[in-house]
Amino acid sequence: MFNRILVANRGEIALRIIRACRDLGVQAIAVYSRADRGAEYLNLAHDAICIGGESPGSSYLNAAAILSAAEITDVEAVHPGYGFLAENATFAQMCRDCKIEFIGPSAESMRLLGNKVAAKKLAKKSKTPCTPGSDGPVESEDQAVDLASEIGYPVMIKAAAGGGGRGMRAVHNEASLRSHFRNARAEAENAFKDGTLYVEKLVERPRHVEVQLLGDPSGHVVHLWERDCSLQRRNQKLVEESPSPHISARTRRKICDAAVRLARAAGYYSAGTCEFLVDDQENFFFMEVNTRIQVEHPVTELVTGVDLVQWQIRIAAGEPLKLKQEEIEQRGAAIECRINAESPEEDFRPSPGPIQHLFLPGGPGVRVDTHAYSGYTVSPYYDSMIAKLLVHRPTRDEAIAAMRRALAEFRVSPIKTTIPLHQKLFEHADFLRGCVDTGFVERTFGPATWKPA
Amino acid sequence: MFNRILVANRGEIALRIIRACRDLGVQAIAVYSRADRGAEYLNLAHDAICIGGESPGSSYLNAAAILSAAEITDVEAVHPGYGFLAENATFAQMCRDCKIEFIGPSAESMRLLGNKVAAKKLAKKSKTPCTPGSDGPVESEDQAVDLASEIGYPVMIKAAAGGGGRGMRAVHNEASLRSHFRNARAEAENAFKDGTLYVEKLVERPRHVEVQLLGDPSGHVVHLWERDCSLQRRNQKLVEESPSPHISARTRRKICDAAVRLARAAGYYSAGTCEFLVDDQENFFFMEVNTRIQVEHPVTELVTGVDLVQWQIRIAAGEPLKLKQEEIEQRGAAIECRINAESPEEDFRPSPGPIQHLFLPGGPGVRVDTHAYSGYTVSPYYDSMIAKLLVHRPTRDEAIAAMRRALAEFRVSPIKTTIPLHQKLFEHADFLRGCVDTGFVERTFGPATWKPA
Amino acid sequence: MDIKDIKDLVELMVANDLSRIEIQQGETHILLRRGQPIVVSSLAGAPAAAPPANPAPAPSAPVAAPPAPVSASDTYIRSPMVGTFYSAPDPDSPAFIKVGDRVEPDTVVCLIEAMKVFNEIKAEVRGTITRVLASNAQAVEYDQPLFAVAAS
Amino acid sequence: MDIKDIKDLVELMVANDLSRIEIQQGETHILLRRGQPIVVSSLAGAPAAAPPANPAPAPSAPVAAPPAPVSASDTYIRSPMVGTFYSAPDPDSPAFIKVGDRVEPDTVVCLIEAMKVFNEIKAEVRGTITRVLASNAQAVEYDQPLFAVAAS
Repeated sequence: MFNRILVANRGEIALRIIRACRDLGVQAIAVYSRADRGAEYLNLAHDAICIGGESPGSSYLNAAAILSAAEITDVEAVHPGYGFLAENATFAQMCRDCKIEFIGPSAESMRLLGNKVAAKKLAKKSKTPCTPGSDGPVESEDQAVDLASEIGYPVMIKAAAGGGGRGMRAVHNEASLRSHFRNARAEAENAFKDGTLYVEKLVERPRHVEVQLLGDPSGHVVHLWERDCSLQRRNQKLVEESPSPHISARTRRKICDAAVRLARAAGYYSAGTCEFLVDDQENFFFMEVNTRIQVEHPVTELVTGVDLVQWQIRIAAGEPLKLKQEEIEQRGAAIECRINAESPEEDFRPSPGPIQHLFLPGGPGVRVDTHAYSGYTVSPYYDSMIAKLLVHRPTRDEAIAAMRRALAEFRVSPIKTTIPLHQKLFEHADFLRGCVDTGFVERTFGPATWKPA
Repeated sequence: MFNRILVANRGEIALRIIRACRDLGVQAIAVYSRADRGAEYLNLAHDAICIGGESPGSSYLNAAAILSAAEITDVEAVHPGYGFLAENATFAQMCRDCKIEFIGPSAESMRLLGNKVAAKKLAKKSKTPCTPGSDGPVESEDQAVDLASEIGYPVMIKAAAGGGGRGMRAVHNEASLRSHFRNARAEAENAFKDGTLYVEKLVERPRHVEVQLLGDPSGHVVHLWERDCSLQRRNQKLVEESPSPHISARTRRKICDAAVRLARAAGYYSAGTCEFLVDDQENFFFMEVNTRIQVEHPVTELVTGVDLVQWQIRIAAGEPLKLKQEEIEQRGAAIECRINAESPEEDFRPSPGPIQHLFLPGGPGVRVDTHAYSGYTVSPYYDSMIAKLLVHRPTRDEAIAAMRRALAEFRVSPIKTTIPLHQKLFEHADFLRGCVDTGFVERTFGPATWKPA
Repeated sequence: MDIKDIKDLVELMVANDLSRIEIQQGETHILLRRGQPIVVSSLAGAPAAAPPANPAPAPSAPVAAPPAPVSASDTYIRSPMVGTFYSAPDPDSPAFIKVGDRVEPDTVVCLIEAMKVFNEIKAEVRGTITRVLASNAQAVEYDQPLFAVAAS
Repeated sequence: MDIKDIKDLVELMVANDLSRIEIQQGETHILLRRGQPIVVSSLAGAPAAAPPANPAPAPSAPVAAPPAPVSASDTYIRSPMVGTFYSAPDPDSPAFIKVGDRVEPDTVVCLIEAMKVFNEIKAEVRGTITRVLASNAQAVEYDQPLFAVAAS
């Protein structure tokens, strides 16, 4: 096992990695930007070092600064967390070139799976169902139109290098396809410096179901069952749960096996997630593979009892993945709410600033992952998530009751949070019945619903 | 199920019961003394009502005030928590006479098991091993001496109505027996208004192992495995864990079955705990039955996944106990630390007062039950426990690592707490090897060990 | 309740510097006091919330309601127990006291019914009633202000 | 690094009112500034903790150490990057500057080695060196005070 690793991230995921290090007896070196100086979680690291200014570009996205920090603190590995450099194959290669292990998959599989077109090719090869569409880049508007009329509207325009919804367009007829094609390309150019687009059939009212994977370099790959992340707003996940209330045991098996096949085909190791869209008939279609630990990983930790972050570190340190597929059980029901410093009443405008009072929920079945505390200031420079609130109970209904209880206990002031939205979600009949799709939140809780009473 | 119950307790256990009520959809009415006015947990109840002054005698021990509160708030049942009136059979009877259900066992079994001599008789009848000794009150000093020489020294003098170590004396020869007999009786007189003493063989270097029980009035009784509470100071538990590291699987079965036999013989229902002393040869001897929910019940909730407080309420509401013995698994390892507002450096003197900063641990495998928060004032009128810190991990070693991590995260200021003692315990080889007895803490961490460095 | 309990309570008072303990248990009623009679002004702590008129509220109607208005200059006669407040000895009689009446420490100001027992509540202070803060047949908490008194 | 990145960084500066962004990435070096040159006094925020002399500390020796003493009247030349501080161009040469030397904004005051690249650090301020706060071959954090300067 490593003696010392660098935590190349901030906030709750940095704390999560520091906790895993403490549990493994590994020294964690935290890095921080000037904006995060003095944050409590830095005191839980063996040491902390300032690597840059407030802007991510000068700190958490600054590969040179992070590697310099790694050199002067003499670490053996770097954990990138999620976001920032987590899925940057070049950074992974830079680390390894400096003889510092990157805690994640190989740069090759990151590149392979990071490219949607290549990933889709691989999916087909490994018999993982994909949405019908262009099996490669669509060069021109006209080609896109021909393809669309062939597979039938509605279709989705997507950026090959895309993510977070940028460069994505749903179009329902030729006119809108033509009008959106150009600006989708421009957006992709800006966002990813790669204007390559492709077109595929739009799955209507889709559920978002993803499969958690763990693998080691020897080729041993297991799944840790699925998470349902259908509650999203503008492609940002709000609530995640396991098991998915949308799929039968039979579909669960099929979708998990498909994910494992794909990971094996990609020579994938470390932790990763294979995302699918599922329609009302439980047909599932491959979306993409995330080659990092995800925000919602604790949902899987609760139902399986497996510590995913510890395993990432173990695998990077050369430990064989000892988990056997048949030993990994999906026990009870777990749900996560992402608590963001945003004001639902003001179209989810970020609400940064000092937290004067923070009362965290606790008691039976509750897990809280947060770097915040009374006196912590939510920085405007980074994403607005201040806490992950999770519950784990024997059944989904009990988990929902426990989440209601925990949301009622959770007090943050004076900043605004998404807690009021979560409280509405956990009272809504459609969610309680477990039949929502990725458009549910925007349809049901649009700005109109937040008019001051 | 009840519509509304009264929570006749304070602090963390009141909050624990309120949480169970919320999970069950039952309205909780909290009662509070003038000292607890304004405490945050009261806001989580459906309503809260002041029943008396600071002194327990005028509030939480004031049966009349509590029943008046129950009347004016129109509740159907009262949950007594632990301590205060929880094991007061008269109070249980008063409630039921007022047509308000007492959430606990029958007054008869409370009386029966509350009396050590009667309980021991019952234990023998149900083939539960007991420590050799007087099977009834010892009338005179001389009778005690004869008995002691018959069963052999060392022997224990105990108060029949005793508890919390009062009226208890360990004596190693006739001289000390004679000298302690009289003052033990006096102490018992004062403490319990009952000077009845009995004498039994002293189990040396004993482990404290207790079995959690649940039963319903139909006579269906199950055990939820054991807890090891050998880490004590002056008979006050400091750390509890499940499974016990001291006993083999075979002993575990035997001790749990014995506890179930005894509970059946007593016609016991609701939650209860059967306490045993275990010697180095894994011989176990019945100590007593606690006819209440216990402080350390979450340890069992973590390893079994069963919500004990919810079941207490369900059983009181007439629901049959649906749990089957063979379905109750003991999964992984759970440990609890009682965090008390006491100063280990000053012989554990209570350290009440306002808490300015409280940072609670969180993350994987951590459960915190506390009524405290930044800004809460620890009252001098009641017991000094401010939080229960629990961890649940696949193995005992992992649980110990997680507890170390959580203790390091736990920050309370400016009041003193027992956290430094817990941190020493979790580094001590004997505890890590799982071989400690109930005298370990006092032998190892006596006042001498706290000299300022 | 025996002499031993009383001793314990007295120790408790001394240890914690309490000025008053009052206990009502079934038939037993115990009142212990140290130093001058307790007179809590609203400065010494916010008054208890006043329960609504209905002693058995519907599940939807919580007991708590906005606290009665109080002024710093007033002192209060507070409820020594949880129960139901009665302003008169029986429905047909006038109230024990009304605004403007002078009270002596042993003036009976109301009845509080707890556990089917009607307890006569004495003023414990000397002064003039300025406001009546509880209404007939209302459920009251321990320590809840019942009457405002201009001390004299 | 292409023009697009620069644009993003500039937007970022404007959006967040940053006065300076400096990036050293392999061969690339980018410095962006808005308004007057940044001069952070100890009033504007506590200085960073000073790492110890050993650039590769033993696991037992944490990097953090008590912060260098600073006075309110001083301003600082701070490290624009994480790396190793060198006071002279090579072991045999004298230090770039010493206490009492006057510096102009473009005076080179030290080298900081990051990723095997030696970066010349300029004063960015005009004034007289009053203290040298970093020692040769010491690991330094971003924003760490290197020299105290009496501005003029």
